[in-house]
Amino acid sequence: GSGDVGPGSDALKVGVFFPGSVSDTGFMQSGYLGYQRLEQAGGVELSYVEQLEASDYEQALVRFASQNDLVVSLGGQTDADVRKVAPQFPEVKFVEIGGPADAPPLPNLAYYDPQQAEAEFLSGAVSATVSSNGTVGFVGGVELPAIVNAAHAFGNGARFAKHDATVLPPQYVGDFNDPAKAKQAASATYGAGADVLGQIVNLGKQGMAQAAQEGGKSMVGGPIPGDCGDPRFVGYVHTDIGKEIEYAVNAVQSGTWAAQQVRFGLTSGNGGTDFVLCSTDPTVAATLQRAEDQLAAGAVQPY
Amino acid sequence: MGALLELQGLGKRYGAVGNGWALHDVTLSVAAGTVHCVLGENGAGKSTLCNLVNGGVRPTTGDMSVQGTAYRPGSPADALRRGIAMVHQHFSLIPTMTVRENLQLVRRRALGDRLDRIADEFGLAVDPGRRVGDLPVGARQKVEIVKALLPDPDLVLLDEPTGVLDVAEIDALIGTCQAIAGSGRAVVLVTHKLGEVSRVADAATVLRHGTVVGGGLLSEVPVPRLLSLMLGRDAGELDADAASAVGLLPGGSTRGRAGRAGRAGATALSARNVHSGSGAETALGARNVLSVRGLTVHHPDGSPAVVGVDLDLRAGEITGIAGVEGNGQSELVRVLSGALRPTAGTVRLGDDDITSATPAARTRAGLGVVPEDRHREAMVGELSVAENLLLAELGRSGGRFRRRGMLQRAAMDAAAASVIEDYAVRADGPRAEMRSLSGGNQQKIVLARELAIDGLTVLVAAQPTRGLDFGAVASVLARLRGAADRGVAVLVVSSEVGELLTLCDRILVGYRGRLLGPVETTDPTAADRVGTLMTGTAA
Amino acid sequence: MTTRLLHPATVAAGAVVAALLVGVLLAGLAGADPLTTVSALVEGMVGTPYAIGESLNGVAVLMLVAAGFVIAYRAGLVNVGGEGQLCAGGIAATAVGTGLPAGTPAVVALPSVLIAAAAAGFAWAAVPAALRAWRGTSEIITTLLLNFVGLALVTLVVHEEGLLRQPVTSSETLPQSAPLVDGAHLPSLGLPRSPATIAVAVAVVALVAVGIVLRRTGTGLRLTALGHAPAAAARLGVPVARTRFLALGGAGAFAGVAGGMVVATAPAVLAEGFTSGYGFSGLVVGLLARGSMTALAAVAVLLGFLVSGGINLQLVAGVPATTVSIVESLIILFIAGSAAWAARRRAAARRPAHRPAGAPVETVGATR
Amino acid sequence: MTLLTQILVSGIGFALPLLVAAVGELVSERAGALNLSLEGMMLSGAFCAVLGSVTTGSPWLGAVAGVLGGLLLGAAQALLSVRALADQIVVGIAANALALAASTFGARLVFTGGTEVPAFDRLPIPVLHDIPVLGPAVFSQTALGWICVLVVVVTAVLLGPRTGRGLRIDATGEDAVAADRTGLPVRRLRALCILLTSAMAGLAGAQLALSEVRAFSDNMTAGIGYLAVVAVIAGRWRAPGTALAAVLFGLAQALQYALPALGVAVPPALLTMIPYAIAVVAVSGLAGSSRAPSCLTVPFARA
Ligand SMILES: Nc1ncnc2c1ncn2[C@@H]1O[C@H](COP(=O)(O)OP(=O)(O)OP(=O)(O)O)[C@@H](O)[C@H]1O
Ligand SMILES: Nc1ncnc2c1ncn2[C@@H]1O[C@H](COP(=O)(O)OP(=O)(O)OP(=O)(O)O)[C@@H](O)[C@H]1O
Ligand SMILES: [Mg+2]
Ligand SMILES: [Mg+2]
Repeated sequence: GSGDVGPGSDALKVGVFFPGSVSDTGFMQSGYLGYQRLEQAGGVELSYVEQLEASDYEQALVRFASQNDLVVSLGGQTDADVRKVAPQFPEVKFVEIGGPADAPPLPNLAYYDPQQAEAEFLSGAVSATVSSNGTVGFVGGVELPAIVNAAHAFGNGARFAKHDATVLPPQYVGDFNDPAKAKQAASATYGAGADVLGQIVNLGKQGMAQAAQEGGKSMVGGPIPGDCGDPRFVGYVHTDIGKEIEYAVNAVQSGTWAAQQVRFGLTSGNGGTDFVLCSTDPTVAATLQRAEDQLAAGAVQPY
Repeated sequence: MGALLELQGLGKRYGAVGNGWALHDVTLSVAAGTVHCVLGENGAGKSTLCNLVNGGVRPTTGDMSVQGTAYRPGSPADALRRGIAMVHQHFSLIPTMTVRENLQLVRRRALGDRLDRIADEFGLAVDPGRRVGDLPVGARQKVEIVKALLPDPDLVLLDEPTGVLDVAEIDALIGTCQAIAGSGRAVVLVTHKLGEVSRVADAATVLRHGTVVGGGLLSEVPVPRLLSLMLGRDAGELDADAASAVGLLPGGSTRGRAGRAGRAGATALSARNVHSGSGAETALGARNVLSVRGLTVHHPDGSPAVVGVDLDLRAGEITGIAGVEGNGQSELVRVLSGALRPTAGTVRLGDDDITSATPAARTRAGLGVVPEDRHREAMVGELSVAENLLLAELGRSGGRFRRRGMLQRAAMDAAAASVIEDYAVRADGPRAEMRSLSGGNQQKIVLARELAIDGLTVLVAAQPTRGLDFGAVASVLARLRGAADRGVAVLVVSSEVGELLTLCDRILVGYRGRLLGPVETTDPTAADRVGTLMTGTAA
Repeated sequence: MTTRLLHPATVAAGAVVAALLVGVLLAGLAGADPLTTVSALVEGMVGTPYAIGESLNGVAVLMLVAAGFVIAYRAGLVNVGGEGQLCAGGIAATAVGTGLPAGTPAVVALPSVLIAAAAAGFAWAAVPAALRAWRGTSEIITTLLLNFVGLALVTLVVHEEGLLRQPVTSSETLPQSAPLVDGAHLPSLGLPRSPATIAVAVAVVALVAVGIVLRRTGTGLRLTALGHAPAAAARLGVPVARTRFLALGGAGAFAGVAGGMVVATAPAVLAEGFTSGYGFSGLVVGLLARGSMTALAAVAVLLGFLVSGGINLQLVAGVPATTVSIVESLIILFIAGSAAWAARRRAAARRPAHRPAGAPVETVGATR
Repeated sequence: MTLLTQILVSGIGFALPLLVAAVGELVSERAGALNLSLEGMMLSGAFCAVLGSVTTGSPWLGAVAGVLGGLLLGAAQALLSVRALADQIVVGIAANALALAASTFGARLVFTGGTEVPAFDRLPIPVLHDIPVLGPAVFSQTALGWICVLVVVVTAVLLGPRTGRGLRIDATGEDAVAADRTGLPVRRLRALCILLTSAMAGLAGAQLALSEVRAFSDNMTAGIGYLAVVAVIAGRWRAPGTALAAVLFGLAQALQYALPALGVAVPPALLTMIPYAIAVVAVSGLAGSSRAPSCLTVPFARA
């Protein structure tokens, strides 16, 4: 337990469940960054659990629910357990981040949907623009709905920027955190002609970056923005999962929490999606801006 | 010559067995240039003694010294470094490797030269290209000895090496021992056979129940005295079976069962031989209970092991199969026991074809088998004596040792205890682990089990007395004879011709996968005829 | 050193305490004080009926896998394939449990699901079992290999629509199965505020039954004989190949049922990772128990309850998840290492005191 | 680079660490010791290699640290399974869990932020490197990669089944009791083999981390260690077969990611099963004969 609030105070008690590792350089870590910001800000009593086997999800959720006012669970893999536990604790508010975007909320369960697809649309647009041969590709961790949609969005973004862009079929590594395989997947896609890759993998990124280095190619980083000094990266998508945890806490504190599907991203006004461009080429910046505007306006659909 | 090996108050204690001392306060000295025999009944502690000296087992008490300096081997490797090599009866060649590879494990440099020298010096030649697993037992034993000699040891320990050898091979071995001793080294030879002792030993030590009961230079302690020491009683009481078993009366003085039957009751051990008589035998003998036709078996490598063998066993008759090991006898027995599928041929028990029956079905049909490889095929060392005796019976429905599916331990113990008493088995009770018994006692249990099979009509016993002391040998032979007297057809496979001559009605000889003979044991020239057949002279 | 101090239970307890001490030390490194660490651990393990019930469900799975393991182990076979057999059981249970009509009563649904799971576990183990029984192929190797195939198979069936993936209604449909019909869900044991299901009862019954069969019946004796001396067992009437096949298949069936039970426990869907490493943990439990059913239950309870304790350690004391798994693996290593060591010391302790100094001790020849 | 070259390059890149670990494991298995802990040894090697490289600034010292990291776990495996007679499989499984947890723990302590990892660069062999297709794949390895190749060849030759050492190792694994009676130091031999295996696994981890991925990430071996054990089995306990299996597995994996680029869609899970299925067939005797060393996993103690 942490936060500078002593037990027994009437501060909001929040439990955050990361089924994966909070140092995965991806989805979970992005969420954990938000957790740490909340910790620094103070005023809430926070606790978290990370890295459990599937059979223990339920137990973790129940423990959170019996000690907190708000339980935030990350990742669609916890959906079945969250939907089971939430009804048993009607007075506790639940938020599931990254669950199915079409799942009906329960009276005390809200779904927050990080629009990774929107970010990948931007990523695709940037990739196609900086690509010297107009061929781009995408590497995803596991064939989950959110990732598949993001892969589509990446392709749509590429074609949005360059209508004749060649978008190679997406690669799914089968594991978000396997750098050796991710390197192979990236190498294969580079080998098939792509010179810029989009991605949603976590620790696998290390391998992809290595493939880019060896092939003299480039890629898009993210979801946590990194260093633009690294020539392999044309930019970083910034999907801020932490922002959604902060949003949940704020919503409960301010009494605006509602059991609903909440979208984060360009179209929602809730923010959480962004693109950090490393290229200084004004045409790239212009294309990115155009893509952002069109998305926000609803003129194009990411997928 | 000075003492090569000296043992001072050496003792080894195992937690579970009796008072626990397998060997107690043994003081002993082996001089260079001698062959030193270690004698004793089964379980007397001979192997333990060898293993202590060889570093395979650590002593509980006592000290050892080699050539005057303290010797405390932690492993066989240590022993080798101090110039001590051992030939074990089992498990020390890698069966999947060739002879050469096995020998290379000990020595690589100039192996060929060394082998040539060993062949010259000790008359031991081996075929380095053969896979050890494919060699007959006698040949393996030879490889073992060559392997022990490779590092040029000062002392060679031979733990019952003669059990699996034929007469000629034993002669060769004795020559080898003498050659080793003659070269200034020493041999410790464990054996049950006093005949061998008198031929080869310079000195002997007799163990009883783990302690030294006597011994010394053979010039001072003559062989009959050794015998009394082993027995713990006067050698004059020794009966003929036992005498032949220890190699004192080669070939047996009384030939054949007919001759033996005449003396029925003359010794305590054959007292069970009650209703025997040639008349009864002939009447029963008319009936063939087991017949084998055209039996052919191949080795895994495709070479033939048994070739078109026919065999008939008659009720109440004891048939022996003699022969040098590796002439198909083992395979024949394994086919009869159901452990091996023949390539061709049939086995009929009474009216039933049992060629492909399971061992369980054979047992039900009244066929008992005492397998050759006791440790692997005849007993489960980790189970108790009672369990080893009664396991097969539990399989049959409604055995008296099960109630509502549960084992009745008390009943099992009672049944086993009576067998233990009946057969005079030295064991820590029915629940003692089978492996804690000495070889002879294990063999008695196996025999008891097979003899107790319901409706036993045929008993096949392979090397039933191998490695047993003479007390045990006599008892085993008496049991076999008793079975025949009850009308069981008995087949005994043995490399001890003397034993077969005294035990059997007729003897067949295994030669290159065929059975030659038969030789009637009542025939005065039987011993010679068997000997001739063993060398392959067709009958 | 007295024999009592070397009793397996004492030694195991010592190993656990030692590992926990390391854990407290590591937790201290991460900034948690020892008292909080220990109280959080204990509170997490047995603090609430909920935690106990949840742990018991895990324990039940471990016990089932381990009990099956022990059966095969008695026959001289090492079943490393629990994970794959759990997968097979889970897949079969899902296939049946999602295929039944919605209103199927529990008396029909539950047995069908569990029997399907057992059959699938058996069938999955039957491949290595048959290879072992009739071709002599090492079952350690084949069962190990089939784990990876089983895990991949689960991935396959939950990703492919034609197989067990729930109906794909939108691009948001998760790659997992539809829930099993209500009747197929494992009923609760009925303890107040406890999620413990009848899996616990089933596991206890299975454990007792296996214990009785192995120790008090002819079947157990035959398995033991086979395990120690196959050729002699054949002589004693044991049908060797068939018994081996059934023993390993039986181990698979136990693991299969365990897999079925995992799936049939709410939320009752099949998803990637549902085995949660129970197959490997079950093997560890089976091996550490060294043939004793009491030890088996104790080790299963220990490992099962540690999970809850670990979660609470993270929650209350802020101890990293990694520390918890470090402690768990150390416990296993310490028990495994000290058990054999203690067995040797026990043998030595029975010897007279005047053993020559420095003379090491023997063990009774250990084979697998 | 053509797609074919790309497949070869990334297949061999993946195969090399696999090969080193597998050939090392082969030595132990021939001596009768099964190291399921190979995975943990590799991971520990990778972690220590990166740690060493980062702290000393020298990838060479990093590689040495990697070997030591592997040895650390090897010493535990040897101590427990050879000396204390603990079950090899239990020790292997627990050691893997330990290595995973400890390296993750360690990585969070020491690798915070995007630390630059001094790593190895490719050293193409002049001329040979220019051979079409094969050249870039085979004749362009890092210095550490060349050392790996050297170690594999030296191990396979010096400990081959025809050499004196090889014979002793085989004897120990085939019949430990007989080997002991022959005067071979069975336990010492086994312990040494395990240590050699672990050193090679550590080297494999270092190669993976310092040549392939050039970074450490949690659980970065992600099953390569198990795959190496499988390669030994599929290779039927002989070095050439093991090497062939390792290369095949690497290439198959690379091919898996090349297929989508070629427009072939096969469920990745199906492809994942392939190496294991091959290994099952290889040991089953359905195609030719093969036998594990008789004493594999059987501990040795004198009675
Ligand atoms: N490892 C052991 N554990 C317990 N008891 C043992 C062990 N080894 C031997 N013994 C016991 O020690 C005694 C001596 O055994 P040993 O093998 O030395 O006899 P032996 O004279 O060689 O007999 P045999 O002629 O049958 O080979 C026996 O009672 C045996 O049961
Ligand atoms: N682990 C054990 N527990 C109890 N008794 C044992 C054990 N191992 C061996 N024995 C006993 O020790 C004796 C010797 O065993 P074994 O059959 O190996 O002797 P051997 O054939 O004379 O020896 P070797 O093979 O060394 O020449 C046997 O009588 C057996 O009863
Ligand atoms: Mg002996
Ligand atoms: Mg003996």
